[in-house]
Amino acid sequence: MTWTSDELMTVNAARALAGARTCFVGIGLPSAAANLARRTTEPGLVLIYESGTLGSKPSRLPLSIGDGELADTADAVVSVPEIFNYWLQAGRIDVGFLGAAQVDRFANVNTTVVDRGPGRPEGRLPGAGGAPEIAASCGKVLLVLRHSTRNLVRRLDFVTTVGHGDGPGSRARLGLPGAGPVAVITDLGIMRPDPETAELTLTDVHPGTTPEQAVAATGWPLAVAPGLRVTEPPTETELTALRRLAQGAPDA
Amino acid sequence: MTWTSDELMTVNAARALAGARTCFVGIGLPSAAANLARRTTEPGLVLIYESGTLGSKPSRLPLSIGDGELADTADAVVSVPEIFNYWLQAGRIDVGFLGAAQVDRFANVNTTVVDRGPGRPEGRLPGAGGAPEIAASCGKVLLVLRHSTRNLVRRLDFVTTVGHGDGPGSRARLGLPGAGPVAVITDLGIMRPDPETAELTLTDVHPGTTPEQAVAATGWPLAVAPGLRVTEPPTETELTALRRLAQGAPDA
Amino acid sequence: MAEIRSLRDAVAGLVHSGDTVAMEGFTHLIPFAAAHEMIRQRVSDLTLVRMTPDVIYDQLIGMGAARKLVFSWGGNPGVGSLHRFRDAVENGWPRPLELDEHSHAGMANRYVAGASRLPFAVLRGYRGSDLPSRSGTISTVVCPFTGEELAAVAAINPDVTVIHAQRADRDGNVQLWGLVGVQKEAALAASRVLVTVEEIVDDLTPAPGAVVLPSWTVDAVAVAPNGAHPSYAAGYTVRDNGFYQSWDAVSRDRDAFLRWMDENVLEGAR
Amino acid sequence: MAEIRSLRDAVAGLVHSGDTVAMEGFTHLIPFAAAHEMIRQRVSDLTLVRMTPDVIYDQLIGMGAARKLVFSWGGNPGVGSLHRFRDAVENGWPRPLELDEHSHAGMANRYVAGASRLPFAVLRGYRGSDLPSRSGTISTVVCPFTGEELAAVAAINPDVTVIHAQRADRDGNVQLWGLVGVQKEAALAASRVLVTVEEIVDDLTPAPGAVVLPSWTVDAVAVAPNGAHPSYAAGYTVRDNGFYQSWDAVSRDRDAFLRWMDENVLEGAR
Repeated sequence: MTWTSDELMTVNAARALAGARTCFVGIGLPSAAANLARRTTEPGLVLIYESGTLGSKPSRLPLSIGDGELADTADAVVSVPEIFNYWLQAGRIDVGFLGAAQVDRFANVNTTVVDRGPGRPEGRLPGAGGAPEIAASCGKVLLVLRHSTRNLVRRLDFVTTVGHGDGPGSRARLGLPGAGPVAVITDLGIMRPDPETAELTLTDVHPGTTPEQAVAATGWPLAVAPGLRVTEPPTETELTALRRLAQGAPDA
Repeated sequence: MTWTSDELMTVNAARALAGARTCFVGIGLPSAAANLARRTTEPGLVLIYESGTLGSKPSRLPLSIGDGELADTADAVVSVPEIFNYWLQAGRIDVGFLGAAQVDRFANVNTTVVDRGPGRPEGRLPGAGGAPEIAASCGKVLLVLRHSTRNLVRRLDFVTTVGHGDGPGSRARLGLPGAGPVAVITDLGIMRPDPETAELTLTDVHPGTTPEQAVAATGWPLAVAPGLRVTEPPTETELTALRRLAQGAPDA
Repeated sequence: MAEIRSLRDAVAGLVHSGDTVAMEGFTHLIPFAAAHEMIRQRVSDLTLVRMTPDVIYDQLIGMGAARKLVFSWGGNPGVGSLHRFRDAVENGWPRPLELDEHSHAGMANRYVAGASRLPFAVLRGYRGSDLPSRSGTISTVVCPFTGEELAAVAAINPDVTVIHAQRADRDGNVQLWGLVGVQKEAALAASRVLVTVEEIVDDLTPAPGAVVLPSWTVDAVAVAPNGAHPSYAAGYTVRDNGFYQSWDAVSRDRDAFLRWMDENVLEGAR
Repeated sequence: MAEIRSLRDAVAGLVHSGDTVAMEGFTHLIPFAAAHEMIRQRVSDLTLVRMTPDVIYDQLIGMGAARKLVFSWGGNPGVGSLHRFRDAVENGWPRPLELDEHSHAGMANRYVAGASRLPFAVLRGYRGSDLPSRSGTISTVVCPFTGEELAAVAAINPDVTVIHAQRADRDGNVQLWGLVGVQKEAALAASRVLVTVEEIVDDLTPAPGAVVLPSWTVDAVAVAPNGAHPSYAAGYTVRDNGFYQSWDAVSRDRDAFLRWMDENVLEGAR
């Protein structure tokens, strides 16, 4: 079978959920990955959406986090204040899964505004949504986005959501209870925070990608981890499940 | 028809709800009065119980505020935190209807402890329940209790719930949004705060009661309002409705 | 007590230019019909409040009805940008748009404080984020028991909240179910409440997961079948995902947008 | 994930002497069967937390299981006093009972803070009351936006919360309905959660007004039919008002109380 680079990214993002029991699912790519995980390696994975659903089991990828099927298939539906206060903030969720517009070397995230240079107005992004508190309160955080120097930047134009702040110890100083980002999955490979410096380093490339490609597509001098791995190619099971999920929701 | 002094009290307490749209109903005597009002003069009266029921329409007097019929007949049932935060505290309720163990001349209420004198332990009352915030947040407050020097005292042993504090302006200084107690209905008559002094004065006696009886049964020098009225005797409709309500719930 | 009124009368009576208006519905039950009526009645200078502005506010903003937006996530869910929102923020077209920007957790708690008539709410939020630097409604409080510093957000108390629900009874009691979002809080936080419904029924039979707003908390109920389209009302309609996708092209271009509004929304007023 | 266990094993595994234990249920769904099992297992030195101590805590207190009570209204609803509670407070029998006393609004918000894992909650409460003078868990905070001073109450986070529910499925997902009280908050505030249920079913069909606690928030589910008696489980049993009335006489006298407990509760352990 052949696959697209987005499929590679999603399959690897789903694999990163191995061992998770509960996942707070961001809109877009994270939803595809979390649903794929539930269809493959983690059938018991409890999907939690900020629209208020606990334990959604959609058969197709929802276009939005408020699609009816998320509520219809959930173990429980609660109000939006409740999902944020009793469930997310309370630290009950193992993994927060987020997309991002800009990510820096410490896995901080900008989804608010981009600087377009002098004399030009700031470019508007959608905004924070649930991300600041998802990244603060979940046991750990996964990020998924396409790999480019536009997305992976030396310096964020705005810090919407804290990953590892300005390095080791930042999260503790800020009082952020969760462990923060543990992996950034892209269409080229996987970056993980270095255990010493908390800086994102390239730990895996996908089949057919070279580390040089990933370094060139990163806005800071991306370190390559010793013992760089190549991810396993998507299996037929994974691809079939992903394509079945995607049917009828072309842009999810 | 003949009637008991408790029936006199309850009938007059129900009449005091004339014009109210919504009533936060305390346990015991207030519940009997509020239900009687809904059966007689105020059929549209919305009864709200701290157990979380909005718009209960029980056919019998509930023994407790958590009887099943209160929920079964309600327009909506909400959680206990919600009833206190979104409904009571928000100032949505016209009338708060409370019982009391001790009441002073400014209609402050003690339901916590009584002083039994030197060398003896404090006597224990049930405690605050919803009363402090009911009396703070409802548009106005009605109190109902039996008339005796034990209940209507010169000085409270403990202030559980503020009525008019230490007199005019007290509620504003404390930041209590509602108007506070407007009537104390007893088995002997009705006391209302004097418009100038906020002190409870006898404005009505029940048929067959003299003002002297009420004064003698009050722990402070009870002023008798000029133009003291005699309450209308219970009507047959009122008594029949009350007795029908009471059937099957002997102690409500 | 809620009056049952035509949508035109209800909007005319309850929504005024200059108001702070919350129109809630988290993807589900978005009150599009009421927004279109507001556009037809040329209500203007609004402070619009909504966690997810969505296409409904893209339309109001693009028509110049808003001077300020209070929100937490301004995208076209699953599709991309809200182009009218971006054009207003980036280029001031058709008029500048002031922003008060929060996280979802912050906005949800602002409504909770509003519904509880507290001046603020406390949450563990915004830590390390630049968001507080751009908002006057985010601050901090210190726990008097532990000394911990927490985020505080100012209550939202709209002049009017507009929501869509599945149904109401003839007394104006309102019932909604499915994803109930933050609608109860938004309604209870407001001075005035307008609810559009799919239908009026004799009796509100209890439904799993249903929220009931008693008639005495609502000012007007207006019947607006399919009034959430392209959003949906669980049990009545389904989300028109195709519309959301097609909105991207319509809204990208100012003229195409105005033409679409003229043909699909203003038309109704003539 | 919740394990389905016998009541005896569940209590032995989850409730330990010295624990802070919340057993909630606002008149409805009071977990009497679990309390009786705790009495049989001689769990002691408990800090008991409950808005309305009710007969369930009168029994635990009278048997000497508690060293402290955190509460807001300690009467026998519709009947009168809780005599064992009074005897413990007034006379220290069978042992002194420390009190932390609140209003209902304060207690409800303490659970909300606990469930939200915030250290405190804010309310407009206690103004002018003497209650704060006797409690270390009532304080004040100042709104950073308006300067208004409001009451603050410390979060409650029990070691274990015990509730009774109508039913659970075989995976341990729990469903309760009717007066749902503060049980969700009490459960989500606790480190450990024990739920007794009327029955285990194959599927939790949605029910109007139902609260669902997912299996992964519960430690153990134990079947205890009629386990709320003399309280009730809507849809299964009715409140035994006669029992509540007869409790007045039983509990007035120390010996009568001990005899009753011996015959009706301890007997079960032999």
